Amino acid sequence: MAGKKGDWMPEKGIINTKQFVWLLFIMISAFATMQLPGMLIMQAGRDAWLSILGAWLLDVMLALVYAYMGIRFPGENLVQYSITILGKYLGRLVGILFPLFFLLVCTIVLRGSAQLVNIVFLPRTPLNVILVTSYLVSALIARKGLEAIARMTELLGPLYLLSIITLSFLVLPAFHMSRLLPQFDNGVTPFLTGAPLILTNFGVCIIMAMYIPLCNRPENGFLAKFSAVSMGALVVCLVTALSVGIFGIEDAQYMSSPGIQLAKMINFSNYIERVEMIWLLFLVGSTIVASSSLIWAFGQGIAQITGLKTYKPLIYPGALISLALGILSFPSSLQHTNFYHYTFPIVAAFVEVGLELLLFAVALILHKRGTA
Amino acid sequence: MRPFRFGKMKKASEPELIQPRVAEVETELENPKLSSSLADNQTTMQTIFTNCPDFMYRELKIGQERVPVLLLYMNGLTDEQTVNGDILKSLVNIKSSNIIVSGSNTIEIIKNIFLEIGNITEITTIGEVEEAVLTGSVVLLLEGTSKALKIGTKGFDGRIVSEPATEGVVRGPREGFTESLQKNTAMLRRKIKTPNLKLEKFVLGRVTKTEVNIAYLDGTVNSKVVDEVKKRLSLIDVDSVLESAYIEEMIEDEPFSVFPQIDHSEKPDKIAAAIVQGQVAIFTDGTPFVLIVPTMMTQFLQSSEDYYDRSIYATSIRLVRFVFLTLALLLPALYIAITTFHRGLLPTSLLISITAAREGAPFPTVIEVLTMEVTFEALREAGLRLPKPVGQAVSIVGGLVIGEAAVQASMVSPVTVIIVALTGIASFGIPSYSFALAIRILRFGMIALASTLGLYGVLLGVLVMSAHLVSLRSFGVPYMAPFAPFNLKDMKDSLIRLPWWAMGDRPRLIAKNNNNRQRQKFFLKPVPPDDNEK
Amino acid sequence: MTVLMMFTALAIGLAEGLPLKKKGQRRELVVMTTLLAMTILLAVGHYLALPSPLVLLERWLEPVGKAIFK
Amino acid sequence: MRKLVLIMVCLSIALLLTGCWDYKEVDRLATVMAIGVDRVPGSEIILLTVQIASTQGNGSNKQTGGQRGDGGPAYTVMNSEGKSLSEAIRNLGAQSTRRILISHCKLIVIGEGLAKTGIGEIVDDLKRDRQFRRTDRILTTDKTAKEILEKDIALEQVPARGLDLIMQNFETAGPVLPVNCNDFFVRLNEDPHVSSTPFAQLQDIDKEVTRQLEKAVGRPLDSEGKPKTLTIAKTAIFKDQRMVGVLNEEDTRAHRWLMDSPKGSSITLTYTPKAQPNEEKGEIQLDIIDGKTTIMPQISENGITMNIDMRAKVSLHETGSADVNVRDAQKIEQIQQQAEEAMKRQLEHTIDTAQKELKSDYVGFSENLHNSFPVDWKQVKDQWDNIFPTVNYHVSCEVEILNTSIISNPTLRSEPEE
Repeated sequence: MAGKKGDWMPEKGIINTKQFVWLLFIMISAFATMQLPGMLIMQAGRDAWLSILGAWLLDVMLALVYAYMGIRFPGENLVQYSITILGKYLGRLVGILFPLFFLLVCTIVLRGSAQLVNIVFLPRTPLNVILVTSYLVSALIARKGLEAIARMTELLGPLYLLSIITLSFLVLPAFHMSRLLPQFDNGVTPFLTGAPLILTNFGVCIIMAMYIPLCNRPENGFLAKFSAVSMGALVVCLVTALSVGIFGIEDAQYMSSPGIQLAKMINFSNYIERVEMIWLLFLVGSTIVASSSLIWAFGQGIAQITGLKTYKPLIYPGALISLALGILSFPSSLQHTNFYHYTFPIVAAFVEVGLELLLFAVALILHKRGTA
Repeated sequence: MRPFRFGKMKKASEPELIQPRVAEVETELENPKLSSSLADNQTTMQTIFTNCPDFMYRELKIGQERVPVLLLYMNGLTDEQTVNGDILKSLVNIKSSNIIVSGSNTIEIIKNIFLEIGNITEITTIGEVEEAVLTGSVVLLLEGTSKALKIGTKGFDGRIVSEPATEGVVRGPREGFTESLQKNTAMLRRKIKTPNLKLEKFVLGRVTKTEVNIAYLDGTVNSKVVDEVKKRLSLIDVDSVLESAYIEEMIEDEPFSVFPQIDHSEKPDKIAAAIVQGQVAIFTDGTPFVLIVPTMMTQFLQSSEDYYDRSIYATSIRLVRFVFLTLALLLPALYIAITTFHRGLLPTSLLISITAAREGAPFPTVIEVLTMEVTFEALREAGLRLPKPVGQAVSIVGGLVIGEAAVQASMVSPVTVIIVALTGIASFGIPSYSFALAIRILRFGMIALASTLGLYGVLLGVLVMSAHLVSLRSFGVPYMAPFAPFNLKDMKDSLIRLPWWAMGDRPRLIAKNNNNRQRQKFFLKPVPPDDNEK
Repeated sequence: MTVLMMFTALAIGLAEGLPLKKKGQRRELVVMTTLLAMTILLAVGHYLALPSPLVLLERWLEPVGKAIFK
Repeated sequence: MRKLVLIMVCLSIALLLTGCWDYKEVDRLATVMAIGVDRVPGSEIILLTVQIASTQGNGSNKQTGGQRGDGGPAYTVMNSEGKSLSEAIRNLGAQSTRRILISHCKLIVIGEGLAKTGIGEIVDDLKRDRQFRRTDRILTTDKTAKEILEKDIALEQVPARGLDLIMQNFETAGPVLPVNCNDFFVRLNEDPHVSSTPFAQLQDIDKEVTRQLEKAVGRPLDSEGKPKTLTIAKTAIFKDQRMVGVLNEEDTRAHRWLMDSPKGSSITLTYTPKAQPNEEKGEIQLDIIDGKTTIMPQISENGITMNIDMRAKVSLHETGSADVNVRDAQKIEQIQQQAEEAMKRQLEHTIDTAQKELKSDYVGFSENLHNSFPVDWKQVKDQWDNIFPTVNYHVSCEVEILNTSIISNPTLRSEPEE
C-alpha cells in the first residue's frame, strides 16, 4: 500500500489560490486584531484607522517584491532563493533568519492569545497550561502539513471574517462618530509613525513566500496577497475605528485587547449580551491555526537550510523551542506587550523589508534567476 | 497476512514492491490439475469432503458407450429442480440421441449440445472443482478427460426483498438489498440499464470464499479510483469475510480514525445514485450492506429521501441535520463549560433557574452528565439488542426511572436530564448510524475537555477534530469536500440540495473529468408556457 | 519548569527520533536533536538566571523602538 | 500513529494531574445583580452593597410553579467595606459561602457621599476588573446606595432587574438620558471632563397622595406603612470625578435634548390663544416622535457663538382643557409656535444653569467646537472652564405637528373660543 497518498498528493500545487488567500488572511488578522489596535491607538490616536490604510498601501507594494521574487525563482521559497542568490554559506546565514523570525512571531502570537485567554476566560488556570495546550494543538495541526492547515483556514477564515463583521454590526449602537473626530488633530506625525507599526505586523505575511512554491498557480501570489491584506486591513480597520468611536482614544489606547472589549460592549436589545467569549473563541482559534502555519514554515525553512528530506520531525522540537521562549522570556504580560510594541517592529522591519529588499537588489545586480 | 499499512511513509515510486496477488499463480501452486481418470478424481473429492454428509455425488453412464459421468454438488446449495429436471434429464437424453459421445471432445459436445443450462464453464483444477461445489454449482466430471464442467445451478432460498430496516423513507423505493449477491446485483441492473455498468468479481476469504463484486459506471467513474479499489481489494488475504465491514476496515485510508471513511447502504436506489454520480459500489455476498467509495463527510448527513423531497424542504432538513450534528457532538460539553466556567453566557434569568435547579444536587455537573450519558448509551444498547417487545419496555422503564425518579429523588438536576435527552434526540437525527457512533465517542472527549478547560478546551477539541477531518481522504477524495477544499459547484449537493434541474454536474472530486450529467447546454428548469407564444 | 521542559524534549526526541533512526535518516536526527538541545539549553539557562535570547534582543533594540514609537 | 497516541497519553496525563482550576459549580456561586458604592464620610473606606439573586425556594422543589412557595424574598443584600472597591468585593468572601459572580451585574449605584467626594478610584477598579462590563448602567442617588438596593420595586422580584428595566425604557423614550459605564467613563475622560448619570430618589409619593386624598374626602384613609417609592427623573452632573450638581426634571429633559436627541421625549406647554394673551387655556402635551438637535459653533471677533438648532416632529397627545380646534391650520400654527418658544425657554434655562450655576459643560459645546474647529479648540482648550460661561449661544427651535393621535378635536366642548 506504499505511496498511496503520494499518488493523490503531489508535493507541488497542494494549495489553491483561494486557500492561499485564507491562509494569509488568518495570519494577518489573527495577529493584528489581538493587541495591535490598542498600541496603534496609543501611537496614532484618532488617525489610527487611517494609518492602517497607509500601511495597507505600503504592504501591497512590499507584496509586489515578494510576488516578483516568487516568479523569478519558480518553485523556490524565500529560504531557498536566498541560498541561490547569496551562495551556500552567506545564503544559509541569511536564510535561517526567516524561519527564526517565523518562530519569533509564533512565540508572540501564542503568548498573546494565551494571556488573553488567561485574563478573560480562565483567570485561575495557570498561564503555562494554556500555553502548552495551545502549542500542542498548533503543532498537531502543523504536523499534518500545509494542505491540512490551508483547509483549516478555509473553514475558519470565513467564519472569522463573518464574526468580526457581525461584531461590528452588534456594537454599532454604541458607536459615536464624534469620538472619532477630528482627524489629523495632531498633524500627520501620528499617522506617519502609526503606519510602520502596523506595516511590521501586516508584514508577517512574508510567509507567502513560503507558500508560493506550493501553490498550484504561483503567478497568483500577488493577487492572493492583495486580497488577503485588503481583508485583513478592513478587519483591523473596523476594530480600530470602532474602538476609538466607542471607548474614545483615552481609554482605548490602554486596553490590552480592544477587540475583546468591543465584544464585551455587545448588548443588542438587552438580549444578546456577554458574548465576548464566543468571539474570543474565533480569535483564539485563528491564532492557533495561524501559529501552526508559522511553526510549519519554521520546520520547512530549517529543513531546507540543512538539506533534509522531510520537515516533519522538526515540528515538535520547533514548537517546543517557541514554547520555551514564550514561557521563559516574559515574566509578565507587561514585558510581552513592551516587547511586542518596541522591539518586535524593529526586528520585523529588518527581516521583512531589509532582508528581502537586499535579496531583491542582489538578485537584480547579479542577474540571478531561478533554474526551474 | 495483509501487509500492515504504514505504507504511506514510503515514497510514491515504490508501489511495485508489493505485488498484487495474482490468482493463477497461486492456484497452480496449491491446486493440482484434475486427473483424467474419473475414479481418481472421485477419490480425491471424497477425501476432501470427508464428513460432509451434504456433499452429494451421483454417478451415471451416458451415451451409447456408457461413458461414466460423475455429478458433484452440495445438497441445499443447488436448485434441486435444475439438478433433477434439467441436468439429469439432458444427460439421460444423450442415450437417445444419435450423436456419438466419445473421445476427447465429449465434454465439448455435452456442454455445447446437450445441457439445457445457460451458465456453464470449463474448469480444470481440483481447487476450482472444490470452489464450484462449495458455491453451489454442479460439477460434471467425465471419464477420460481432465476437464470438468461447472454448471451454475445456484439455488438458495434467501430472504425475499423487503423494506430495509435501517433506512426508512416516507417517499422513495421500499426495496432493500438481501443477503444474496446475485439478487442484489440484479436489483442494481434493473435500475441502471446500460452495458457501461461494470461488475467485477473478487473472491475473498480463504475459508469463506465470499464473493465480492465491485460495480461502477464506465465512462463516468474516475478510473484511478477503480484501480485503487481493485488494488486494495486484491491485497486482502484473510480467512473470512462475513460482512462488508471486514472489507471496509481493510481498505479504508486511515485505520485509526473514529470517523467512518466508507459509506454503506442497503437501498438499491441509493447505491444506484452513487454509481451514477461516479462512485464505486462494493457488493459483498451474505450481507445486504453495500459499500460506497469514495465517501465524503456530507454523505453521512444525507438521506436518500433528500432527493425525493422538494428541494427547499430537503435543504432545510439538511441544515437542521448540521445543527443536530453540532448538538450531538457539543451540547453536553457546552452545558458543562458554560455552567461551570462561563456563566456570563447565560441569560440572567436562565442562570438563576439553573442555579435553583442544581441547589442541593449531590454530584458535580460533570459526573452528573457523564452518568446520564452512559446510562443513556446503555439504555439505547439494551433497547437495540433485546427482542422488540422487551426493548420497548426497557425504554419506558429507562425514561421513567431516569427522567422522572432520579429528578424526584434529587439525585440528578432536571437540566442535565433535558440536556442529555436533547443530545440523544440530536444524535438520532444523524442519518448514518456509523457516523453517529463516531460522534457519540467524540462527545465524551469533548466533555472531558470542557470540564478541564471550559470553552477553550472545547475549542481545542474542535480544532484537533477538524484538523483530523480535513486531512482525511477517502480514496483520494478529501473527506471534508466540498467545504475544505471549498468548491462552489459541488456545494449544490452538500449543505443545500438544489432542484434536480439545476444539478447539471456530477461532483467534481468524484467524477473528475466526466462530470456532465445533463447533455443539454441549457438548464432543464421548467418554464411555464409563454403566453406570447399563442 | 526546567525539568518539565527537559522531560518533554526527551519525550519528543524518543517519539520522533526512533522512527528516524529506524529509517536511517541520520541528518534529520541530528538537526532534530540540535533543536531539542537548544530547548534544553534555554531551560537550563533560565534555571541559571541567564537572560533568554529575546531578552537580549530587547535590551538591544528597545531603545531604538522607544525612539520611534510612543 | 504511535506518536499521536503517545501525545494523547501525555496530554491526558497532564490534564488529569493538573485538574480544573476555574471549574466552579453553578450552585456555588452568588450572582450579583447590582452593586452599590458608598463612602464613609470623611474617610477612605468604601461601603459596598451587593444585591444577590436568591435561588432559595425558586427551584426544583417548587412543584406548583408560578408563585414562590415560602414567600422568602428573591434577593439578598450583602454589605462589606474596604479601602477600595476591589478590596470590598474581596471582603465579601468573608461572609459569603459562595463565590461572588459579578459578570451578570447590570447596575452600579453610587451614593451621594461618594459622588461628592470623588469616584476616581472606583472608576479605575470598574475598568480593570474583567467581570464588570462597560454596558453596566450607572446611577447616582441622593441617598445612600444601600437604601436604593434594599428597596423593593413593584412588580419585579429582583429590584436590580426593575431598575435596569426602568433604564431600558429610558433608552427609547423618557426624559432622562440613560448612561452606561462606557459613556460615563468616556465623557469623563474626554475634554470638558463632564459627565452625567440618571439620579434616583426615594420619595414618599404614596404618603403625599394619601394626604391629598384625605383632605379631599375629609376622613382618614388607611395608609400605614406604605413604603417610599423609587423614582428616577433627575440627572446628576459629574465634573472631574465629582458630582457638582443635580438637574431638575425640566433641565433633565433639555439635557437629553441637547446631548442625545429630543426623540421619545415630550413637551408640555400652557396654551394661550393669541386672541386672549392673558387667558390661559390649559395644558397641552406634545410627544416628540422624531427630532434632531445640532449645535454649530461659530467663531467671530466677539468670541465663540453656539448656534443650537432643534427640530422636532411631534404628535399632539393631550389638549387637556384647552379647547382648541386642531383642524384649524392657524391654531396648529399657534400651538407649534408656542411649543417652539417653550422648548427654547427650556434649552436656554438649561444652558444658563450649566454656564452660571454648575460651570460645567454638560451641554456638549466643547465637543462640537473640537470637531468643527480643531485648531481653534487647541487654543481655548486649557482655559475652557473659564471660557465656557462666557460663550454666547443662540437657540432656534422648530416644531412640526405630524398628527393628533387617534382623534382630532377634543370631544368635550366648552364655550367657543373667539
